[in-house]
Amino acid sequence: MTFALSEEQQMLKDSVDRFVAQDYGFDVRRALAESDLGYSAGNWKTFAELGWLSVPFAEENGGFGGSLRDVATMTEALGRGLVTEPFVPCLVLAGRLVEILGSAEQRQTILPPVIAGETQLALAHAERRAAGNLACVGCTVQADGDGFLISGEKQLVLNGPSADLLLVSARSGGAERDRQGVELFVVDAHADGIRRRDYPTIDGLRAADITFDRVRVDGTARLGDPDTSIDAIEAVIDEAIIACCAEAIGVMEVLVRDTVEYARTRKQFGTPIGKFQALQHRMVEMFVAHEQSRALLLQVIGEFPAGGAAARRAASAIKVHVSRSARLIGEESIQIHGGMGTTDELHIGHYVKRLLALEALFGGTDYHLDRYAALID
Amino acid sequence: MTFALSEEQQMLKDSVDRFVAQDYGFDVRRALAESDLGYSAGNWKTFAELGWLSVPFAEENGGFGGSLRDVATMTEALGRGLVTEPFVPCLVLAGRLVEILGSAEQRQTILPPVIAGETQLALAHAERRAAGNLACVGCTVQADGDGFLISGEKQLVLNGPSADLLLVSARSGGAERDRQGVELFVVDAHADGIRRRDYPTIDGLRAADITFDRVRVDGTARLGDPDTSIDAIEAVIDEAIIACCAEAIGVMEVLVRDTVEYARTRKQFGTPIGKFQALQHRMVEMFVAHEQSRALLLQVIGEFPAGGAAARRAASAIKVHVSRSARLIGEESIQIHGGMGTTDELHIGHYVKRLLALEALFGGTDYHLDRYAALID
Amino acid sequence: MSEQPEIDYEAFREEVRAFLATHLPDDIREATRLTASMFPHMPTAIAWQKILHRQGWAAPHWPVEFGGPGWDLHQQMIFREEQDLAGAPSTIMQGLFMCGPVLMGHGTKAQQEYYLPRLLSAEHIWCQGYSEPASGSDLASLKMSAVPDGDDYILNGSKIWTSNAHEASHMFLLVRTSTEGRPQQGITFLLLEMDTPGITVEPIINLNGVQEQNQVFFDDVRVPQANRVGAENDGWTVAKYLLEFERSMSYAAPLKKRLRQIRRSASEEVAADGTPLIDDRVFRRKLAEAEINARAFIATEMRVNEETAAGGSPGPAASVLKIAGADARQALDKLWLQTVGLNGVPLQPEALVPGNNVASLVPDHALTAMATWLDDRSTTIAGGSAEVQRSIVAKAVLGL
Amino acid sequence: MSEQPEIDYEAFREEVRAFLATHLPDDIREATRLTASMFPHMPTAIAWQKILHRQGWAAPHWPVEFGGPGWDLHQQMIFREEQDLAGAPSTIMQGLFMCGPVLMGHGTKAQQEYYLPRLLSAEHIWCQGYSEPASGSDLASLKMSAVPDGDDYILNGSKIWTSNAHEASHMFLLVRTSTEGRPQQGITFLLLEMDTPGITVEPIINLNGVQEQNQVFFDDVRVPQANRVGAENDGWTVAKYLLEFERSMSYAAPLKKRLRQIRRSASEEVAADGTPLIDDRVFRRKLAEAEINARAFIATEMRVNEETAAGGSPGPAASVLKIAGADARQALDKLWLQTVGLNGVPLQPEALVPGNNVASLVPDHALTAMATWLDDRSTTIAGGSAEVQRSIVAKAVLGL
Repeated sequence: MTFALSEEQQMLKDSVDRFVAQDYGFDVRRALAESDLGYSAGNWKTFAELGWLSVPFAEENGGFGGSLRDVATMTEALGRGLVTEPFVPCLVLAGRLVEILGSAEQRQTILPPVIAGETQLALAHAERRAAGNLACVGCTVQADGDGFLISGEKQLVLNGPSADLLLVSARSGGAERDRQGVELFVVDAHADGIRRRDYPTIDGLRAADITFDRVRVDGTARLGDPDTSIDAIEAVIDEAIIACCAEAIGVMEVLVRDTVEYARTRKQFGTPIGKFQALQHRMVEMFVAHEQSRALLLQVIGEFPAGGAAARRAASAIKVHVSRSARLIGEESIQIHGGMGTTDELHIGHYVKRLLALEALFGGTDYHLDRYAALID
Repeated sequence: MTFALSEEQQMLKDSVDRFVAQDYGFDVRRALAESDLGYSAGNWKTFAELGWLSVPFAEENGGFGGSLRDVATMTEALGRGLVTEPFVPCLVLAGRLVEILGSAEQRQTILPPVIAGETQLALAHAERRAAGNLACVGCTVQADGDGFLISGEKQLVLNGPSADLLLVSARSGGAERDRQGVELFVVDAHADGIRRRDYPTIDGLRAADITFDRVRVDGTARLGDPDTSIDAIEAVIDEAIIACCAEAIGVMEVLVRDTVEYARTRKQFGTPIGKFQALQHRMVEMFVAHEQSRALLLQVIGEFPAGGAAARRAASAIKVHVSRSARLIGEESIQIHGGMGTTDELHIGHYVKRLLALEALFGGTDYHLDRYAALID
Repeated sequence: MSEQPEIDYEAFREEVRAFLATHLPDDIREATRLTASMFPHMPTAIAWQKILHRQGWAAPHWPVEFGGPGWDLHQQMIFREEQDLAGAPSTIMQGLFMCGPVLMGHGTKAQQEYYLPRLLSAEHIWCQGYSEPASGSDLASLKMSAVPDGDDYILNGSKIWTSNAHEASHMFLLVRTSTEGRPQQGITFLLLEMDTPGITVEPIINLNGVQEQNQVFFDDVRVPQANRVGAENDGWTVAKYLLEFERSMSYAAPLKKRLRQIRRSASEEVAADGTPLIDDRVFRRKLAEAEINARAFIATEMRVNEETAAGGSPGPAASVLKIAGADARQALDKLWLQTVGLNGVPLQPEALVPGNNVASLVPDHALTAMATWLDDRSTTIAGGSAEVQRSIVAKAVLGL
Repeated sequence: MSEQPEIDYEAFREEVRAFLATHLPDDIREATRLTASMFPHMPTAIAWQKILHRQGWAAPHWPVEFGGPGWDLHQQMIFREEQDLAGAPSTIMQGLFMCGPVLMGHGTKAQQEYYLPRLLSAEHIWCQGYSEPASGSDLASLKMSAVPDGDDYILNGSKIWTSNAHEASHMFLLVRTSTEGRPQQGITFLLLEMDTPGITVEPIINLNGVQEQNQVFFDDVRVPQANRVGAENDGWTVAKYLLEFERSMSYAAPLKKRLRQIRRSASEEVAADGTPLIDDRVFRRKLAEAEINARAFIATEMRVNEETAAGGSPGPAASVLKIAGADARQALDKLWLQTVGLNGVPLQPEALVPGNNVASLVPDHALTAMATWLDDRSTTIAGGSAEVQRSIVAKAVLGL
């Protein structure tokens, strides 16, 4: 493996960096986060035109054939801009699940308009009682003639408010936390029996709680083989963890950089506060935490192609490490900015809130520490 | 409750402080720790004459009738002097067990010479597989006519090398970790079948590993009622935890004081290192940790008379807190002293090694955190 | 020491409990439940202070001669505990903990007679004008000018981080009356009415979307010199006196409250295996550790209070409390946020407005966890940052 | 970049493994097992270096022209890993990592030709004379005087914390040749033989009772000016060059070793309920956390090495590695000590002497846990304290 970017990755990175620098100043971002949609449909179209939406998908499915490292390179850059467009929820979570589990027909029907930026997807999997356990599915599915009826509740469906299609997990058998019996369905987001409650999340993004009341789908809506769907969900969420950790590393980079910059210029007691040794040493800790998270991310991405326990261990390792680093960097960034750090006006707090949301998603630090611990040989 | 010392406690404290100041300079202490015995028999005699050895015992047993707070006041002062004389092992652990469990005859036979400084006691209870679990007793006892035969191995018997009498726990029934079936016996330390391996511990004190090979004691050697001896052992070890935490607080007081003093005088880069803000803030953390440990100690001592779960919770709470504070203070004391802190020559390292030993005794931080957690309502 | 009759603390606790049971209105309790801030919800806190005032209990810690109930330290603690357990709002501190003690210690008799009764009755609500945009941690560098003009001062400049300025009737503040000598010299302590012409209050929205802080602009604002507390150019003495009292407020009460909130959340949330989180070994260890730390802090506060009661001003020990209290509080905030998991992620400020009829997105127990975490960032910043406190202790206590 | 033939790393690993299996003697392995220090046991480390030298592998990181084997970075890492796994002693760093690179970079051709082969063959064993009693973190304030006299310098003063001075044949050191200008000016870099008249070595016993450090006294010691490296008064340049290389030693190897030691102890120790500690959920979480932190550090070191290989000197990144590496190491020491519990308490230095026949008081797996904890205190002190490293990074990397 190598830590350096390939030529292609450097181009991807430069392309996203340029977009952020030119079109995504913090005021623009704030306005988007406060808008009804929570992001810009125009930007999404631009992403499609730039080919960004094709990166996670194989060439045979109309994609760019990007690696996980390619995806992480992009999300890291998106993190630096605190970009609200639903890259991970639509593409890495839902899109990749279609790619992995879908029949040729499903892939050919669903993915091209996603890559073209015309269809928005969302994965409706998390439930209130899960506490990070991916096998916890209380939603039920039952056969109904040549179709199915889905009932139950999903929590915090990322990109739920914008989704045209929902990928919904539901249980056809087994107990609430059994890995067996979990199935996946492609459901029209506007089907009868769906009630959606949309809301912003603390990081300014959008999610929905969704209730399914005997929502009918036909037989072709089933995604993949019921025996393996939980494995696919886990694999895709592990990829999302990598993408989101890369995003968090981008977010942290800005926090470290801007906190150091603030300390260089803010004067108290007649001297820049960055000259105070106690603050200097704490900023060094922030810097070291970010450096190490970034190196670990690139290292664990190398273990993903092996799949299985190696990939699960890799995802949990980086989730734990990034969460710890994010805590340190987030808390110190606010503290060193003093009163300004506690305001809605400054960008710092918004970057920290994104870190808080990322920490909570896909299983918290405790969940992943247990998961890693169980996988130690 | 009150945090201030009573008049009597103030006198006890002054008395120990005076002894340490006049007769227990660090060079004296070092020579004692390196001597064969590991402490001074003359000092022990002096302690007896000053009445210190009577403090933990009730008046009816020839004692001073001191409270746990009185004992802690003394051990805190002994800790400041890093005193090696076996106050806790002989009196708080073994002596108190005789006081609690012994028949009138046992008390009258054993305790007066202990209080007079003529008999040394030791509790032989810990075993290699215990990992802090007090009920873990692998030593066995079987009836032998009107007496008993004891066999098995005890680890790290504090004051074992000096003991005239050993209090030995052994199992008459039940599995290795059952609370039922643990009995206690008073055993002549020089009885046939006892093999002792004496050694110094890292803090310069003395302990022994002791093997019992069908050691015969007569019927009167049994201490207390077999059904309750494990409760008494637990209660006495909880008292020893309080006494040792007080000692650790005395040790930490010296470390904080002397580290601050060193920082005030040691110059680097043309200025006392105590002027460097990063070090200042870390020394403040040391100070705050010590202050809080001390306040918590005094507070939890107030919960001891209630006994039962309250006392167990109190002992575990202070064990956990003092261990954490000791880690912080010990590590920082060495670090701030730089190279000198890593030498055998300076007293600092010896104070830290005492903290390390105290942390490991009577169940480590993890054991007590679990114990406290299990007792949360 | 004079002989005091023995106090029956249990009977006292019962009396407080009975009073709270009958006098604390549901709407005030509900507003308190929704409060994530370290400051109380002002309208209901004012209403509650008025109720307490009718009972003579508005200022438990004030001396009897100024309208306090004459309780000892332990009674005050019991009162606070019970008030907190019953769900009453916390005390409006700028008046009862800050301005009041300053007037008792440094005010003229006329100032005491005019202000203290109105402060007790909540007719006057105070805010504190200390920090300025360029003077945060380095308070003594403040620049807001007060130029004598006849019987008045004329004020120009700006104050920032003025909590509740938009809901206060009065402000006590520090101004610069001289630029000679060390920056601590030349500062004067003043009182003013917020409706004085020339004052503009601009809101500052904080991280959880709430307006609590403000920036206040002064444009040729006339304040009578009679509103000065202490001598001209001697305001730093007054400010230091006040800071000791500010720092001596109880940090234990919010810790106890937070522990209750965490336990409640843990009894409603589940672990990954579906069992109640409160029964999970790893969670219980975390709770144990948090509880032990909180207990150590609470014991330290009790010890300091005992010493203070025996011998006067809290002095630098108050800085130790502020350092350790803020750390303990933020540690509990973190544990609470972990405990509620994904329930911390939805943003729903309208569900935190007292009297709202919004269906909450998350269970009740989790409603304020994230807002509390965000709001409590200021515990290590406001009122003297953690860094300044540490430097004070290093100098004043450790002699470094 | 020139085209390189593809290297078969697995074949290389097999080759190293086979060599170790046949060439590493049991007594050297046993001495290594008993070593708690960050420095190897010298007599066996010297013996091992001689064995490696015969194979041409004594200095894996040296360029071929000076006697290195010509391995790339990944091969060097494999060699270190396998050497460590096999139980071979760590490299004698003062010579191979410090003096050697300095001579390659700043020595004269004559110095290179004389010293480097003898250094490789372990005929010469080097120690480092940097710190002085009053100059620890503030190295540039050093005072040891070197006064020119004919073709020699005459040295007076004292060096302290001189690791292995009592076992070394040579010392490289910094002396003061001028007191003009900034303290960094006026320093000169010299080489000397330890048996030069006027040198006295006094042992310093460290916390675990071992002699590793020394104080060295110089009383009119004559050193030929030909032994100077670099120009007179330009020793600081040489020292900085060396420091970068010192800091670029692998901190990853000891972390991997410590993780193995912890796992072994945990598989032999039990939890309070009597089950193997390695199966206890709480212990596994701690191990997981430690392993994740170590992995993050190891990845960082690999990243820095990759950059270094691509473009030269490690620069300030080396300070980042020293900070994080030392922290990770001390965190593992702490976990190991907790893992062995009461087995850390007995003191038995005689059981740590290679070749001893003492029956150990504690199980083998626990033998060096406490000694390691104590010895590793110096990882954040020696070679530039953690505080100095942080200040370097603050200044050089963050621009503060």
